[in-house]
Amino acid sequence: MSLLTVKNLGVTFRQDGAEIPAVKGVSFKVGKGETVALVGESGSGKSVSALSTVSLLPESATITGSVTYDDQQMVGASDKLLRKVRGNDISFIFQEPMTSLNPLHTLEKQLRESIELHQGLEGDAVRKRIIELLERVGIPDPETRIKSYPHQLSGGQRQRVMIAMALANDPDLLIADEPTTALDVTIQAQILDLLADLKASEGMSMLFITHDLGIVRKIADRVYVMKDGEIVEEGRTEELFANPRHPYTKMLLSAQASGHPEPVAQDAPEIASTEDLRIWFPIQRGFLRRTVGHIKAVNAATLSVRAGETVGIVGESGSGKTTLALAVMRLISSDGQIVFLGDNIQGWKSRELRRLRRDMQIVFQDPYGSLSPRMTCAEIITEGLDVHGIPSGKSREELVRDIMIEVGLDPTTMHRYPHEFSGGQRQRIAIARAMILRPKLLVLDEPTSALDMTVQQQIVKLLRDLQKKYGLAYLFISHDLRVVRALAHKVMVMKSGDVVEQGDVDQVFDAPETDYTKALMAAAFDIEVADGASM
Amino acid sequence: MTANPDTSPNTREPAQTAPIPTPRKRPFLSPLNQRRWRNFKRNRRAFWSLIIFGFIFGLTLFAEFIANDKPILVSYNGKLHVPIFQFYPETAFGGDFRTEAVYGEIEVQCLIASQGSELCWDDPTGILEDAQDGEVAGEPITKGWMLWPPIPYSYDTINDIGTAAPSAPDADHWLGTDDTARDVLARIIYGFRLSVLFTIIVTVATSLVGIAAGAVQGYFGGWLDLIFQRILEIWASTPSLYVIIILFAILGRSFWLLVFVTVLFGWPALVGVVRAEFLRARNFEYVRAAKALGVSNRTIMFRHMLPNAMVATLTMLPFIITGTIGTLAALDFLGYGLPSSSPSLGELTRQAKQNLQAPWLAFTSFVTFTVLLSLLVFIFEGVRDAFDPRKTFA
Amino acid sequence: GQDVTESHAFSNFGEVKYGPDMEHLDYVNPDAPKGGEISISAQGTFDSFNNYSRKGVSAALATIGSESLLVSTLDDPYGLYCFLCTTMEYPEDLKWVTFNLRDDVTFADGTPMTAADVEYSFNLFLEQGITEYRAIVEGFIEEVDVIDDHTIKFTFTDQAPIRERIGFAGGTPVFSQAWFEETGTRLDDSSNEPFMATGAYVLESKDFNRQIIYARNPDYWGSDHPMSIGRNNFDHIRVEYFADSQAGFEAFKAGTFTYRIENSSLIWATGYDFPALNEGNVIKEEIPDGTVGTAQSFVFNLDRETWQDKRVRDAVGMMFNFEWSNEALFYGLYDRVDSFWPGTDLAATGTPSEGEVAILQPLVDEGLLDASILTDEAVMPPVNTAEQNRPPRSVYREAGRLLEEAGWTVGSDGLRRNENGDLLSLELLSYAPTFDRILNPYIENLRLLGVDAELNRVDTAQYVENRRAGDFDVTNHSISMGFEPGIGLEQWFASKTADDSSRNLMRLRNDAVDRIIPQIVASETLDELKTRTHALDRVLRSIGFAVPQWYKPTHTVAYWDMFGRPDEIPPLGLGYLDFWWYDAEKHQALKDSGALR
Amino acid sequence: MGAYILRRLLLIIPTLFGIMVINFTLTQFVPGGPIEQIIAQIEGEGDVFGAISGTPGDFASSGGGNDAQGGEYAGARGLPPEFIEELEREFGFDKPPVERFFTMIWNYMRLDFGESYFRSIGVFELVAEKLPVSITLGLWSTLIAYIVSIPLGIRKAVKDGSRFDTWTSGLIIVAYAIPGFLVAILLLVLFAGGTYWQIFPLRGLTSDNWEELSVIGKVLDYFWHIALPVFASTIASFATLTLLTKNSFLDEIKKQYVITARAKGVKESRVLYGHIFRNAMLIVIAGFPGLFIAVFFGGSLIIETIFSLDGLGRLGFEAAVARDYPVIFGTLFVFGLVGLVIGILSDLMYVLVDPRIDFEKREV
Ligand SMILES: Nc1ncnc2c1ncn2[C@@H]1O[C@H](COP(=O)(O)OP(=O)(O)OP(=O)(O)O)[C@@H](O)[C@H]1O
Ligand SMILES: Nc1ncnc2c1ncn2[C@@H]1O[C@H](COP(=O)(O)OP(=O)(O)OP(=O)(O)O)[C@@H](O)[C@H]1O
Ligand SMILES: [Mg+2]
Ligand SMILES: [Mg+2]
Repeated sequence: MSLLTVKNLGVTFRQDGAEIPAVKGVSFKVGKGETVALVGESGSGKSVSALSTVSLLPESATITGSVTYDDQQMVGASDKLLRKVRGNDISFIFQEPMTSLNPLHTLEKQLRESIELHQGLEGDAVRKRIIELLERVGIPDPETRIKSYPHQLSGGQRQRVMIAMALANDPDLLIADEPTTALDVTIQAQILDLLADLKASEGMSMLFITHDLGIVRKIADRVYVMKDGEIVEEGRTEELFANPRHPYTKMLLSAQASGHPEPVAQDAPEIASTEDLRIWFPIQRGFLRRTVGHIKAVNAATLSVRAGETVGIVGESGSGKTTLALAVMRLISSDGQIVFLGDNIQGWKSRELRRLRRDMQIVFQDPYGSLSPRMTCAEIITEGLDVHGIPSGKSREELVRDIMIEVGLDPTTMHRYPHEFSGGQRQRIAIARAMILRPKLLVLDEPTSALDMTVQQQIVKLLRDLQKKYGLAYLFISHDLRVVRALAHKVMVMKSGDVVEQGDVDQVFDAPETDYTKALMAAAFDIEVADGASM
Repeated sequence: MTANPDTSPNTREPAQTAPIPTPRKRPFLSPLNQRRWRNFKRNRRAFWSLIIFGFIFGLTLFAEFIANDKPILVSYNGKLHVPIFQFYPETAFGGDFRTEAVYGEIEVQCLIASQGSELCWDDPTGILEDAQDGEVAGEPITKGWMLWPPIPYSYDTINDIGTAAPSAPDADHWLGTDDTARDVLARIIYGFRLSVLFTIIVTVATSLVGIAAGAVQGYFGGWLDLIFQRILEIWASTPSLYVIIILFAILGRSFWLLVFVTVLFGWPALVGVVRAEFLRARNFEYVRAAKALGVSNRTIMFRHMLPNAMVATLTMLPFIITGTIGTLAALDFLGYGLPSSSPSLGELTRQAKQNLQAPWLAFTSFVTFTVLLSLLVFIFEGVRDAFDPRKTFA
Repeated sequence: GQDVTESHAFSNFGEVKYGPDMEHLDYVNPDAPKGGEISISAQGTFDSFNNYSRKGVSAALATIGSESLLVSTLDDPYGLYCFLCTTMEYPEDLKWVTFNLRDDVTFADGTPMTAADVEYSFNLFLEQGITEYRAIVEGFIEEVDVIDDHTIKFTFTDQAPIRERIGFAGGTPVFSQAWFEETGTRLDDSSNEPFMATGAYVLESKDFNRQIIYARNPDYWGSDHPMSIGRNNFDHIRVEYFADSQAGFEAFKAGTFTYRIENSSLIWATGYDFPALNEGNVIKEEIPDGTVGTAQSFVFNLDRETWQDKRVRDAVGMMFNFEWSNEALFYGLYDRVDSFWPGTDLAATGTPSEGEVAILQPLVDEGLLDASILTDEAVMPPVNTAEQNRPPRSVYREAGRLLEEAGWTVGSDGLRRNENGDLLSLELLSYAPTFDRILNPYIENLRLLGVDAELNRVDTAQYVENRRAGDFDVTNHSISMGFEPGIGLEQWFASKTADDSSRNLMRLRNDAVDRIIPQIVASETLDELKTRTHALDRVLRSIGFAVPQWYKPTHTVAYWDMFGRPDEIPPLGLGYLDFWWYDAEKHQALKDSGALR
Repeated sequence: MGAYILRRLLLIIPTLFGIMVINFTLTQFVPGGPIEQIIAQIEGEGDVFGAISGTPGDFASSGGGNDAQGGEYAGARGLPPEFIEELEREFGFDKPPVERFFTMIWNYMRLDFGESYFRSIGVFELVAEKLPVSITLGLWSTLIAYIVSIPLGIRKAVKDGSRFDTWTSGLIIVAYAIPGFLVAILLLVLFAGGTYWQIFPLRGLTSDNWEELSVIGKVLDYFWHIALPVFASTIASFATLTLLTKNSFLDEIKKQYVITARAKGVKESRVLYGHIFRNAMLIVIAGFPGLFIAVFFGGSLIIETIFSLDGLGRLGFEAAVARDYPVIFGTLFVFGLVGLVIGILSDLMYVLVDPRIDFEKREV
């Protein structure tokens, strides 16, 4: 007997007068205690299908077809019923954890609300439960962290808060939309274990949307493959992996970040370097916001990147990768030396920096947040050109079209607003925005986390091509070690603000020195082994 | 791994969307603004409000042709005269005053009709009738005529109403007259124009200054904010009434002076709101992203932050506009406004209060205010919607 | 060596109306019933009961409880009668005056009044009175002697104007010295209660900015005084405060207070249409007012060259259409001001009488006046049409002719300039927004004449400053004369005050006027006074420094039908708080019908 | 933050000084001063409220109503020049402005705010005297405005574009468009006057017999009195707040975190008030401290006048027009000080509402 049955679901968006179909007659089922994976192309309608199950789509969406949960029709159901089901029976983990938390509520408040709402706990009991939950999802030092606001957390930490929130009420059905994209492999493994535990102990069902086929293979009972708003193939995990029928599935399964970067020229000039870069965030308490301590996000980071070189930064979630990247870009204040193109730019005025910006670009970890909500895709992409001048030869429109095609976006959507895209599409807009300037240094903060394998491969190829062509230097932050391996010349491993290991990619991957790196590699390896069959 | 992942997005849904807008012909509005304009139009209420407002305001721009105590065209002695634009002494029509002809006067009307017949002094009414057939007292004349505006009174015409002012609406004065025997409709027409112009100028100026000041303070913070805020505080506790009195005493009462003073004291109103929004928005990720792009501070403020910090401002705007009319009205009410002969809505409300026995005054001012305000509120609602990326219309 | 007169009354011109053995005033009803309450309203606020200080806003009727040695009556503008005194003694040259005080006068607290109190009060005003009072009268008095408990003598300096001496000495209110000393009250500070005095009414209760009730003192010493018979009839006088005139009127309609003196022509003409009035419960009356009307006028600033030409002034004057204004703006309620003593027998009429000629002839001979004044009728304001604001063509022709003569010709823009090319511009200075509706039509008319006229309305303080500085062309001026013109005329019309007087706003410097004023001051008989005043009025009007406006010759009152009054109201006052009385039956009827609560 | 607050507190001193300098300088240039005001009063032209309270000037010169008044006393004899000199001495205008200014500042530093030129009452007492009226009007009308506007605005945001939205918009706009004093005067005539329904009292805050009333009676009496003025001063205030609330909500209501909240199964009202409110209403919430003083020290000149209430609105206008400088400076000083402190509080509120906010300089 199935818990969630989706029949012939169709979703269209009204947008500027036109009706845009996003999901076209999708049917799938999630049985009790079953884990179902929804995989597919980025922008194929996975998130939309998931959201439509409990009517969480924006008003501009029209839903047709039927969704039954526990024999209750959810399409067009009353608010009361939906409310009862949401959060309690069906829990959600959203794709973009960075923007899905209420920015003005502390962690405690966000979690407390769910718990109080559905469990009737009160006071200290709630607090205990919150801390327990945070511990289980691997947030270090939950007692102090509980008072933090979302913007004070790293991407992975936010995602884990999201997960904790979803699990707080022991839901019957967990709909997880790419729940582990921002997590390093060790934590990812911990979370997957936790989910497996819950599944075993509470009989929780799961609808799992992901691009990570390794995870699918590890936890899913059945798999649906989506493309262009339709389900093109479904089947039991092993069967499907073993013998995919639809060409897209085949392509998806075979896609794999692979290859190796071009070696860097011996005389390649150094583009950027840092020395003993330190970023500490003050912990402020009370009405007067007295500083009671510091979160040591980055201690003494020293790195160097040359033209045509990619430095991968990997490490535990919350270890300071993003912070370091932002500091290198001079977007947050830091102590220590930052050299860019030979100048120590630490302490430069923003006006002076502006000149350099053309040559240093960043793709943010939170693509949604980094796109101005009232600007269209085209505007966002061309803005850099406006600032730094358009290369002659092509019109602006053409440039936008080209770059959109390059990153795998449909150029007809260029006049849409950011919220009208899927998570992966937004990520590609952010990449396009940075790439169109052909900067000398590009910082990429988890640029492929929301992309399916095929697109991911395309992006990797693009990055590599551009690097070859223009000698770009990349700082590449990722949890996906395979991509790092495929792209990076050097790797830097971070843990709790410290750089624990640094070196050539092969050396670090093949012969890690520190325990942490070893553990990290092992965790990655572990999964690798599990799906090694297809390799 | 398939051969060409590059093309896969392109092969998707090929029929679903319109062809890519070709860059050949640059449209007048950018595609985004076209989208906004379409959104605006789809809000029927806002769209119609804009049309009505435009119509009314456009009409009042030609107030001189709608309500005037001078004719639009005069034909005298076969020649055309345009009194609205030009000064004609009475002598130009065969009269004896070298001051401006009073076209409403029966003698002058007679003179014009009868090609300046001397007989007009004795029996203007009779000669006026006599002249209709093209001759006066047997002698042929070039018959003259006058083309009057639909309302033959200007805002400052003192009318002969036969009773005590204010007089009730009647066939001659559709909205009655005010307490100085001036036609209320004419005053409303001119008053609407005056108020709206005043308001538009003041609002544009105050919003520009206020938003810019608030934006700069909120965006940069630090000492700039600290010092600027203090200056604002000092400014805010300056009694505007005194400044008005001083300036009036030195420069005399005038429209532009009042505009100046209102702007002078009006702009801090928006500063606080905009500053707060900017203090908040400057921490947003997309602002950081813009910075990373190397966008200049000014552009960040106005392209990225302002549209997102505009809710309050945009909501406030219709009220700032009507508030400005209100300020003008209040100043008139207290006697520190425009000269009392000016057609001001404030003066009308003051009269309404003073003359409760003449409800048409209160009614007229109330209806005028309501119409004006509703139109503005609806228009700005539409503007807000047009700029709201998430707003969709069926 | 001089004859000393002892008398119960005094008049500068000999005769007084009431003899020493009068029984009661002619205009009162000696049998008027006592009792009941009359209530009136006041606008604004109050925070003090001291009417004699600049500090604080004084309450309405704050001085109702105070009396002075001498009183005047409402039917005799010239007589002063002993009230707190039995008689007064004075020599022929009025060098001094002695008052023989009554011995039965008591203050409201029961203590007797003595000459010491009179002296104390008098000095109080000299020491603590407001500046403008002190500055003038300080030099008038040589000494004050308390001869005994009930006799007091005032000796005047020579500079004290003869005709004002006795009134000045006997007119000061008398307060209790003991009370002042006990309470430490000062005359130049605000006070929370009325000063202890001898009058018939005392403060019963007060509620700041809301209400005041005065009650009749049952032990009033003067109940049987002939001057008091038939007066002070109400047991209570209540004053209700309203900040807004409309609110006040509404309260009257609702019966919150019962007696209203209407001061708005608009309300008088249009507002009196409410149930209580229509059912006859409220009476609305116009009662003739015999006082000297205020000669409210537009006056020219004669210091400015433009306005020194009488032709220009006359032409500007013709443009004011009183007839239309009265019809269209005032509901026809006003009379035209045609003299500086409008509505009285002090106004000059027709051609000059013999007496007048006698005064004017020498001035004509000296060339100070035009001979035509001896034969022409007294100047009357031009009459316009009531049909339209714009004066008839004939008036325009005449005014235009005068201006052309004076050298102001119309240019191609329809405005007048003189040969130097200066525009004939006129700035009308005003402070009252309510006047705009009257001034704007006038301005319109002037503009049609080719005068570049403009209304400049400023706030009061600025208005006074501009006026004092002579910074105006024309402004509004309330010229108010009395029945007994005297030295005060100098403040209004004499050359010597032209430079800084708040009264001689027009900056009148006219030798003929300067010569007539002393004659008026020196008048010894009433006839003399009148003739000379006629002559002055005639001369002033012929100068044409003012465009006369209007005055109201009646009292406009409305009251709930519960009061009685004598059929004849005396010319000099309405006396509604004084000799009107309360009619209990009518009041009961109103209550019974539910009209009043 | 602590340093910031300290900086702000210290800056109060120069700011206040600046306020006083500007205003003092200004008054040096205003045409006409208290002396002119006194002259005007003496000459019978001193009614500074003519324009508002509507004393129609045209009958004023009739000699009717001043029986038993000491009319002869003041100014009946014209004003001699000595008089003006003496007044100048009295007001201290014979001293040079700079000296006067520093005397004033010195006095203020000792918390001596002087007395009104025209009343022997200290500035503080004067303000205290007017406070009950101002607080009553301010408190109730703001309270009502907020209680009505915020839920209404939220509801309108939720039902954006519906019939409900349209007609409520119409209603609040109409309410806003009627000039407040017209409402006031109409209410007065209709419900308190003698022509129509005499339901409410005409003036004041309490009845004459307030002292004798029971507690409930007192409360009832109070509300009975303030009903009309509060209504008149509230009616226009719904529009801005409601629409501000609505639009701010519209901006937030579709954001991702709202969907999160919904996904938790949170009740709609909690979504609106618990989640969106704080995000949407930064300005409104942070405006509370400012509002607070507006409530206490605000005044509505015209409404106060019409309902014969004696509040700060009238005081301020009267003082300005009458050139009562001690009152003007004193109130400016006191309100200025309070305003500055409230300004600090309101900035702290920002931080409290949105912890991401700081006031630091942004250069990096
Ligand atoms: N509000 C909207 N208006 C218009 N189109 C939308 C809107 N939201 C999503 N879409 C479109 O619907 C399609 C499906 O989006 P959805 O978010 O479900 O993709 P997805 O499968 O989750 O992709 P990803 O893996 O990148 O998250 C996309 O093409 C997207 O552009
Ligand atoms: N504004 C801030 N205030 C306080 N602490 C912060 C702030 N930003 C980040 N931190 C903390 O600094 C540490 C490093 O965060 P950072 O975002 O650099 O991690 P990360 O390595 O990018 O992690 P992830 O892989 O999860 O994105 C985290 O513990 C985070 O909580
Ligand atoms: Mg998605
Ligand atoms: Mg990160």
